[in-house]
Formats: sequence, structure tokens, C-alpha cells
Amino acid sequence: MSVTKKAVEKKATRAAFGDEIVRLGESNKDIYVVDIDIGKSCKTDKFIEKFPMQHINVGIAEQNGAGIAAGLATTGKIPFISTYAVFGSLRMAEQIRQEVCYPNLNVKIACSHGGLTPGNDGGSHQAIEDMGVMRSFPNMTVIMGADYHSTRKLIAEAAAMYGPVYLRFTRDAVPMIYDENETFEIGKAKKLRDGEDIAIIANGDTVRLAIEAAEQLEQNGISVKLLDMHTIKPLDVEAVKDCLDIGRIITVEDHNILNGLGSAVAEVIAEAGKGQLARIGVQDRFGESAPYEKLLEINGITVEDIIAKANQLLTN
Amino acid sequence: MSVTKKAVEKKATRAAFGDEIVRLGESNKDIYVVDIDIGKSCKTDKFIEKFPMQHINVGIAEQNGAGIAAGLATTGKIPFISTYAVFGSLRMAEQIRQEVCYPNLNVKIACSHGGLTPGNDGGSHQAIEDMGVMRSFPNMTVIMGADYHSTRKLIAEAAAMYGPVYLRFTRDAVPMIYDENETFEIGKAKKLRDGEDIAIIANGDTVRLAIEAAEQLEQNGISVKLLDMHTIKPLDVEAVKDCLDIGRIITVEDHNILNGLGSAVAEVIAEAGKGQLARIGVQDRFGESAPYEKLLEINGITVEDIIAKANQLLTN
Amino acid sequence: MFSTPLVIQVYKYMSLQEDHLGTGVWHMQQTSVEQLKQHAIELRKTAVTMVYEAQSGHPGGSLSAADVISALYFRELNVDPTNPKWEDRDRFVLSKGHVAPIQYAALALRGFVSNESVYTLRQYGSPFQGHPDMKKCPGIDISTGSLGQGLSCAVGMAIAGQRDEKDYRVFAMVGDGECQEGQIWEAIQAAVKYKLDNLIVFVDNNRLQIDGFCEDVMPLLDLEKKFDAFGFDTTRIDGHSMEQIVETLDTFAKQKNGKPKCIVCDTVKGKGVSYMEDQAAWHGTAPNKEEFELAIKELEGGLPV
Amino acid sequence: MFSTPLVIQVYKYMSLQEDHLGTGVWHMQQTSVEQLKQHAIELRKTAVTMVYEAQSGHPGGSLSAADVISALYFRELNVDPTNPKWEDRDRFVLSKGHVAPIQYAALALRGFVSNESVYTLRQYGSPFQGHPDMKKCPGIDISTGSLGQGLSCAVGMAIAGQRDEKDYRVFAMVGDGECQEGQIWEAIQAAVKYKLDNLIVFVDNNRLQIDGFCEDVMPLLDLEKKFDAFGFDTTRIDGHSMEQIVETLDTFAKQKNGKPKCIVCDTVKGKGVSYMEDQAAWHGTAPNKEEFELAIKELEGGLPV
Ligand SMILES: Cc1ncc(C[n+]2csc(CCOP(=O)(O)OP(=O)(O)O)c2C)c(N)n1
Ligand SMILES: Cc1ncc(C[n+]2csc(CCOP(=O)(O)OP(=O)(O)O)c2C)c(N)n1
Ligand SMILES: [Mg+2]
Ligand SMILES: [Mg+2]
Repeated sequence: MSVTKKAVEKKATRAAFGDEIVRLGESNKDIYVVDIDIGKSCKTDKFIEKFPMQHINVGIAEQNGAGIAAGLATTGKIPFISTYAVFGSLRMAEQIRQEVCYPNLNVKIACSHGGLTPGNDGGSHQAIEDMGVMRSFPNMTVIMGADYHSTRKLIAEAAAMYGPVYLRFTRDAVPMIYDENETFEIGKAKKLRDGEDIAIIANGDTVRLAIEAAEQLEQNGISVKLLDMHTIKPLDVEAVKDCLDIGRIITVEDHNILNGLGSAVAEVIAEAGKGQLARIGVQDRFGESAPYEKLLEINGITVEDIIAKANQLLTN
Repeated sequence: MSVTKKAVEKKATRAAFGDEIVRLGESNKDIYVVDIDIGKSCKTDKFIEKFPMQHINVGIAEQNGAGIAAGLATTGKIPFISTYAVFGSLRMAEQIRQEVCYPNLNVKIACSHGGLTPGNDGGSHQAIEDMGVMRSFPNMTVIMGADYHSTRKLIAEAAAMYGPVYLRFTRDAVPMIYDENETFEIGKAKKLRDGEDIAIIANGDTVRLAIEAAEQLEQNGISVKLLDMHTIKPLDVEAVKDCLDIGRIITVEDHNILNGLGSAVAEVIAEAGKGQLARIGVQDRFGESAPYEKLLEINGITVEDIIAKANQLLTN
Repeated sequence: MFSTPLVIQVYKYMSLQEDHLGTGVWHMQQTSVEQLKQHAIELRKTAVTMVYEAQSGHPGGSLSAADVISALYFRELNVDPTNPKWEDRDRFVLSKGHVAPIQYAALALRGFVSNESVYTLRQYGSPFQGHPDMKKCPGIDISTGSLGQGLSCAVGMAIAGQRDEKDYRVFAMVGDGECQEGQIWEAIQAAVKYKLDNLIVFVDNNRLQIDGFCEDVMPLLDLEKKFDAFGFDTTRIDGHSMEQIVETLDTFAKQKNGKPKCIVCDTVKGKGVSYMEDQAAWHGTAPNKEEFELAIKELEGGLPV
Repeated sequence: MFSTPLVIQVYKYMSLQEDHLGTGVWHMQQTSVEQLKQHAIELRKTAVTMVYEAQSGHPGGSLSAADVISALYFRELNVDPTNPKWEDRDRFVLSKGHVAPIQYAALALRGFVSNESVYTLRQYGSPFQGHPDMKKCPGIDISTGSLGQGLSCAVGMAIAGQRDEKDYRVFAMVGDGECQEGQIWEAIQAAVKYKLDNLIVFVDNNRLQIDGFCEDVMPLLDLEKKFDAFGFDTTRIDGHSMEQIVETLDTFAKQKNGKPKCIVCDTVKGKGVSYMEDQAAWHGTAPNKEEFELAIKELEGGLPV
């Protein structure tokens, strides 16, 4: 695959949702959007305009939104619930569990404002535990694309597959990494680089940090294998196992280091009894109002941190 | 410490809550119970009778129960929210996140019907992901005692410490393991056995299975170290690290193998780059109506499974 | 303990219809109020027997709901036992899912499942889970069990029907205690916004929940007034008067006036079994042998008029 | 970007009181309706300036709430800026936490925090988080931001006050859109059960939420009727008439009759800034320089009577 080097163009991945859902709505009249009074911010406006009869706005009532989506799904619709990640994961957690995952209904939960990206809104709005919570539920698929194009492709894949899917997007614009023709498969890691000294597994917009770190490491003669693990459930266990011979693995995510990508990879490593892991992510602390980049810095989620961890693992 | 061998007496650990909360209510007028219409089943009846002015029943309204508890806590009360684990973790997940953990308020969530114990009620009532979801939240302490006495002690410790605590109890009667004078410290594993060939780390009522398995293994000349890891957050990382020289570690829990004890231990092992783990627990599938023991069997959470995993790890 | 064989037998719905009805076809229009009353007695007996056999389950709220369930399954619901997933069927959502036994009893009598199979309630391998499971049991339109959630699903089904210009209707039953869940009011407001006159909600107003009378645990005040303030067309009936139930279904519930309908049914928890009536203790308790026999005896005597 | 020094300065409330009021002691009883109106203008200016400086935040709902907030902070709330955690203080819960700027403005003018500090809104290290944070900002009684949750906390505080036989009261403000959250109705029913006449709820009935008019997004119908059906003592006023606000606080809100109180305040979102009024787009948008200057100019002109 080809990674656009030093990409300059930036787009929020919530925009990918806004664009892709229109394309999906066009080709399939069963695609529904269930908004929860933050349609504008979640970029459903174009969809609403084009397909008002495939749109529902339940007002500020997340639980009901999830239940309505489940009801729609029993009739063959493919509803996408659209809200912010902190509400889309937690305010409707039991509804997702009982009415979506337990009966294994074809409901997609598409959330903007993932991770620390709602920077200045503060800790109450920064969803640092959503993917982990979603990973807890049987039948759930949990995805975060790295950039605009991959997110679009993954949304399309999610619509095409049967079953509950949680999709997480960034509020902020993030660099475009992938070429528009790149393909993505749910549950299959995207290998961005092959290498022998260290493996970096990242997801969401931290992939761009990992790319940058890998480039710098290579410049210092360290050969890096790099995976975009857009799907944390089902995890591409084989791809992780393929890193075990390298032995040194770093996970990078804009998510609590508990229960997300880092934990999923830790499970594979520990069960294999092979390899050493360093987890980069939110340090099990709530966020606060600050620019997104500042929050990443506070939590040690930067290019420098990745490089430092790599060097640390290499000298162990 | 002394483990009562072949204990015959059984008590549900929700009964430990019922008894301990009365003792606590007597000595501290700030102890409150917030019931959510399942007081009888959660064993708060004695408390209600004795301390009606320290009791609130919010009816079938979990979210409000959590919010009221948070409000009470701001005035110096120490509220124990009492409900079933599936509701106490998921139906109020965002309220716990935003109004309890984020402001770090002194609210305890005390849940009966943990894990697969609500057997015949079916999958909708079996809380297999509660502890993992609670582990996702910064500031949260997550505990499940192994038997009646240890649960009582841990509840008392939870009341004595400041901050949010999630406590999980069994619906069903489970064997008494500990002597009434045993002491327990939140965040400190209880070593039940020392050994050199294999380490078993269990919590909740699966500790009794681990004890039984350890005894049988020892009879076959395999020396077993056994930890009761009643607190999965904060995890006793040192205790896990002390198992790394043994190298072969088995976790056992009545919880999804994702995000609970198994994942917490996997994180330590993977980051240390030492040791091999086998996780015994619910196989990321919803439960169904069946006797509790049958459900454990289906998920491979039995004495035989522990022994088989041990032998497997030993022959690797 | 049993496993697959039984599960297969469950789907032999035709055998049941022959057993019970002497014909494979159900003629709803012909069901008289008298027959509905008889069926309600059957349902009650079956439900109590299920709970007795399982030694677990919820008799109180099953018995209070029996008359409405009888009217729905044997007169109102346009469903096809030979094709439980028929697209154009009416839907029924038992939002107070813990009273699954009374619904299972109706599914059996209506021919969705075999009559004997329901007595495997709550056993390993049974389609009759402690709470309704749409994946396991034919005729269940949505899995429920966690209170407050089913009504939202019913709203989703009704919106789909409306958008697809289908004629089916969606019936839902909620508990009075269940109406303490905020999500119920979220669903209600959405039903009003979307003008779902294809949605009919029954409140089983039996005045009890688990910890006691609703009045004590969390007063519901006047539910009719609340539904009305939220924009529903609302009426209130005696939920044990088959005449009133049928009359309400025939007239009130059929109005296509752009408003969802609520029927507050005043009922008695445990109705039909003297010692269970109005007793919170019988919410989720199974009768012992003696109690069971008394229950069946009383039920066979018929409800006092 | 700044850090600790500023945070410390925040607590120098006395300096502000001297700045603004010429005395360290606040005499609430003496605050006239005229003064309250003046303060409301100050609050509006400060809030708009904060959002402008931060280039982020929620002006619309801050402006609609300003008059009630002014009356509360400068006439009604029995609080002590020198001891924000005073046990016997009245509590105020901003359940619609996104309009934090208007509360921060009041905390500054009332002397809890220094006047200049509030302009660090939403910056790294600031006590003035995007949504109120009780750990970071003095005078915040509970952290909010996720809609529908604050009112439950207010109920908890009111129950504690009642049980402890304290005289304090708990005031809460919810949005009209926020009333779509089921949890609001859970909190309301609990307040009625526990007869919390120490709880006063303001609904900022500005008829808008994020996606447009509530009427279109999710109709609220008659909120007064709903609160009434749920058992509250309810009244409805012009939320921009300081006279009506004060009158309602003096009489209606003070009745110790075993019932919680609800004051539905008809307001205009964006009130006081012509181009923001009734515009959903100004819910969460920061003005640019030109817009900001116009806003301040209009606000300084005073609200039309
Ligand atoms: C969300 C949720 N909370 C709690 C329970 C436990 N529970 C089961 S039945 C019940 C009481 C229901 O009362 P009501 O709705 O009046 O039903 P009925 O009286 O008809 O049995 C409760 C609290 C549940 N099933 N779901
Ligand atoms: C649980 C939750 N869902 C969604 C949001 C996003 N949100 C912030 S403000 C708002 C609209 C609030 O409308 P209203 O309550 O009427 O407030 P006001 O008009 O006074 O700003 C929404 C949906 C939120 N903060 N919390
Ligand atoms: Mg009831
Ligand atoms: Mg509004």
C-alpha cells in the first residue's frame, strides 16, 4: 500500500461519516440515520436533506435512540445512530448491550468526538473509554479509522456486514494518510511498513504519529513494522502474532490504556508468552479543557514518546 | 492465612452486603443506601428497617439513583447504590462516569447478581462485562470478594476509603473459604498458597475452583501459587510481577475474558515481556437460562479446566 | 436437563393447533368475549404451571397481564404462527419482559410453539428463557428483560411501519413500575412526535413493583394524566374486564388520528390466585406443590365476575 | 497558554469584591430589581467576552439564562464567596452545563473568583473548563456537562438537606431541550416522592436546542402541564422580566408545602444580542471580532423593556 508521505491535507473523520452516509443512503433505502440532537456536529446534514424519510431525530434522548434503532433493525433497516462518543458508548451502554448486541441486531453506532479530540469542551466530553466499553460486549465490532479515506471505506464495510458495529471518529481535522483507492477489511490490520526491530500497532489518528515515529526511527537505522489496527474487535490476532518474532511491540491509541487496543494486544502477547509490550495511550485519567495536541502531549502520546519507548524496548 | 478446607457452609456474597451494611450504618450515620426497587433481592431489608432515614428507594430508575448518590456524596454522605450488576454497571454507566468518577465522589456501587450467577434469569441478567466496564473509568476501584467473610471485610474497607468503588456480589450461595478473622486490603492480592510450577490468579467465587484445582495439582506433584485477586483495579501489580518468575500464569474469573482480571494481568505480563498466560472466563458470549454451574461448565470455568490449562502450560 | 431434541419440537406448531383448536387455521374474528375469558384462564394456568415447574419466574405480573394478552393473541394480533417472521405482521413487545411466562403461554395456545415445550421454561437449552429472547423463541419480536427498553424498540418498529406504508400495528405492554424508567418517557415523546397512531401501549397498572406498592416505592400519581400531558391519546379501563378490553381495542385503539394510544389497565397483581393477589411477595416467587395445586384449583373455578 | 499562577489568582476573590462592589460583604437583601438588571447586563457581557476570547463555547443558552442567574446570585443564593464549600450554603446546579460561561461570570461578579481569570475559559490549566468542574472551580457544587444528569444530583443534595434538617435550598437550572432526557423525569418523580420543597427547578424555556427549534427536533408540548402531572408545584413566567423572577422567588418558590417547585421561564435564546436571538446557529458558536464588538455595543445599550 502507499502512504502519502508528509500529507498536508487534513480532514476530520466525522466528515468521512457525513460524506459516506450520503453515498450509502443513495444506494440503499434501508440505511437510516438516528440523530440525537447533534446532527450538525456529527455531519448528518447532507443526509437529512437528501433522505428525510430515512432520518429520525430523537432529540436529547440517547437511550431511546438506541432502542428505536434496535426496533428499526428488527424490520430490516440498517440504522446508524449518530452522536458523540461519550454519549454513544456510555449513555446508552445497557441499551446497546441488551437490545443491540444480545439479539445481535444490525445496528451501527457512529460517533464523532472520539478520544481527546473534543479538546476544549473538557473532560466531560472526551471519550477515553468508549472503545473499551464497546469491546466488552459479545457480538460487537469496534472500529476507528486513521483518516478520512480509510474511515469512509470502513463505514461502507460496516454497512455491508451484518451485526452491531461501533465506529469512532475525530472531531478535529487530522492528516490524510491513505490514498482514496486503498481498501480496508474489517478485522484485518493494514500493514504500513515492514521491519524487524520493532513493531508499532496504532489506530485512529495516532497512526499518523506512528508513521512519523517510524520514519524517524528508520533514519536512525531502526527497522520498524507498522500496523494500522483500525478494528480492535474482532482483533486481527494473526497480525499481532506475526509481530511476536520481532518481540518488541508498541501500541498507540487515543484511548485509555485500559481495555482498548493496548489491552487487546496485551492479551495476545501474554497468551503467547512471547514478546514485550509498551502501551501508549491515555494514562487512565480524565481529560481537561485544552487543545487536542496538548492533551496528547500530557498523556505521552507523541512522536517523541513513541521513539523513546522504542529505544527503551530496544535497550532492554 | 488459613483456608477452611473442603468448606461446606455456603452463603451468597450478597448476604455479606446485607449484613455488613447494617454494621456500617450503625457506626456511621452518613452511610446511605440508595435502592432501585430490588432492595429485597439485594438484601438491604435489615438496613431499611433499622435506618429508614439513611435509606432512599428511587424506584426503577437507575440513572437517577446514581445521580442522587452523587448529590448525597457532595454533602458528605457515603451512599451505597444497591442493584443488580447488569444495571448497576451499564444502565448508569455514563452517570457513574460523569457524576461519580469524574468529580471523584465518595459513592459506592454495590451490586448483587454478578457474573453468571443469575443463572435461570437468562443472558439479559447475567453481568459478564460489568467489572471491565467499571475498570475503564479513572478513579474507580473494582472489587469482588471470594466468599461471605472476605466480601464483608472488603465492603468495610470500601466504606472506609474515599472514592468511587464498584463491589460485585453473587446471587447464589457460594462456599465459605475464609475464616471470619481474616483481613483484606483493597488493592492487595491475598496469597492462598505458595508454589513454583504455576501461578493461579482468581477472583470472586471462582477462587474456590482455583483452590480445588490447586489441591488436585499438588496431589500430582505440581506446586501451585494461588492468589485471590479480589481487587482488579487498582491491580496489585507487584503481586502479579512476583508470579513472573514462575512464568506460567492462569487467571480465573466469572466475567468476560475481555477487560476483566484476565486482561489486567495480561497487561502486566505483556509489559514485563515475561511469562505466559491462560485466561479462564466467559468466552465473550452472552449467557442463557441455565443453572449457574452449567454456565460455568459451558464457558470452561471448572476445576477440570483449570487443571487442563495448567498441564497445557506446563508441557509448552 | 435436555437439549436439542426439545428445541426442535418447539417448532412443531401445527401439532399444537391440532391438539388445541382442531384446525390449523385461527379465526380471530370469531373469538367471542367468552372464549377470550376461557383462553385467559388457560394462559394463567399454563403460566403458573411453567413457573411451578421451573421453580423460578414471575407469577404476579403474569397473572395481572393475562386478560389483555388473551385479547391480543386471540382476537387482535394479525400474526401467522406458521410464519412468525412474516414482514407484515402486527408486533407485540412485552416491555415488562419478566412476565415472559404469560406470553409463552399465549404463543403456545396460539400455535407458535408446542404446548408441552413451554414447561422447559428457564432450563438449559430451552427457547423459553427467563426473559423473552427473540433469537431463541419464535413469535418474540424483540428481546426484553431490562425494564424501560422495550417501548423504544416498539417505537422503532412503528416508525418503520409508517415509513414503509405498511398496515401493521405495534402493541406494547409496560409495567406501572416500569414507567418510573426515564426511557419510557423518551419513547413516549418520540411516539408523539412521529404521530404513531399504529402504536398501542398497555400499562399493566397493578400498583405493585418488587419492593412493594408503587405508591410507597415511587408514586406514579395519575398515569393517564402523565401520558396525556406527553401527548398520547389515553384511556383507562378495568384490565380484567374482557368486555372493556375488547371494546377499547375495537374503537379507541383503532383511531387513525395521528396520535399514539395508551390504555392504562387497572389490574390486580396475581389476579385469579387468591393468595397471590396484591402481594408484592409473589412478584418473582414460585409456588410450592401445595400452593400450585391450590392455584390451579382456583383458576379452574374461573375468575369471579 | 498559562498554568499555575493564574489558578492561584482565581481564589483572590476579595480583590474582585473590592473592585466591583467597594466592599467585601455582599448585601443581598438590598439588591434592587434595577441592580439585578444591571448585573444581568454585566453577566451577559462577561459571558460573551469569555466565549469570544476562547473562540469556543455556548453563547445562546448563556444569554437566555442570564436574568435568572443574576437574580439567583445577587439576591437569592445564600452563599459565601470566602467559603465556597460552606456546609449550610444554598446549592446551585447548572444542569445545562454547557452554558458554564454565564455561571462563571456570576461567580466572578459575586466574588468567588477574580474578574480577569474567567477569560481563561477553556484554556489549558484554567479552572473554567468547557463544562463546570467542581474540582477545579470554586463555587461549582457539582460537575455537569452531560445533559439530564445534574437535576438528579440536585435531588440528592436536597434529600441530604432535608434529612439533616438544614435550611439550605437547592436551585437547579435545566434546558428545555434537556427535558427530553428521561433522567430528568426520573429526578422529578423522586423530588415529588421525597416532598422536596427545598428544591427549585428553573426550566430555561428558550425553545431551541442544537438541531433547531425543540418544536421540530422533539416537541416538548406544554412543560408546565408535564411538571404538574408529575406532581410539582409549577408556574410559568417571562424569564427576562426581572420583576417576575424576583416576585416568583419571593413568593412561589418560598412555599414550604411539601412540594418541589418548577419555574418554567419563557426566554429567548441569545437574548440581548440581536443577531443571536432565536438562532440555533448561535447555540455553540463563538463570535468573530466584528460580531463581538456589535454584541457588546448592543448589550451596553441595555435590553429593550
Ligand atoms: C432496568 C431494570 N431494573 C430493574 C429490574 C428488576 N425488576 C424486574 S421486575 C421489576 C419490577 C417491575 O414492576 P412492574 O413494572 O410494575 O411490573 P409488574 O408489576 O407487572 O411485575 C424490577 C425492578 C429490571 N428487570 N430492569
Ligand atoms: C447527554 C447529552 N447529550 C447531548 C449533548 C450535546 N448537547 C449540548 S447542548 C445541547 C442542546 C441543549 O439544548 P437545551 O437543553 O435546550 O439548552 P439551551 O437551549 O439552553 O442551550 C446538546 C444536545 C450533551 N451535552 N449531553
Ligand atoms: Mg406493577
Ligand atoms: Mg433550549
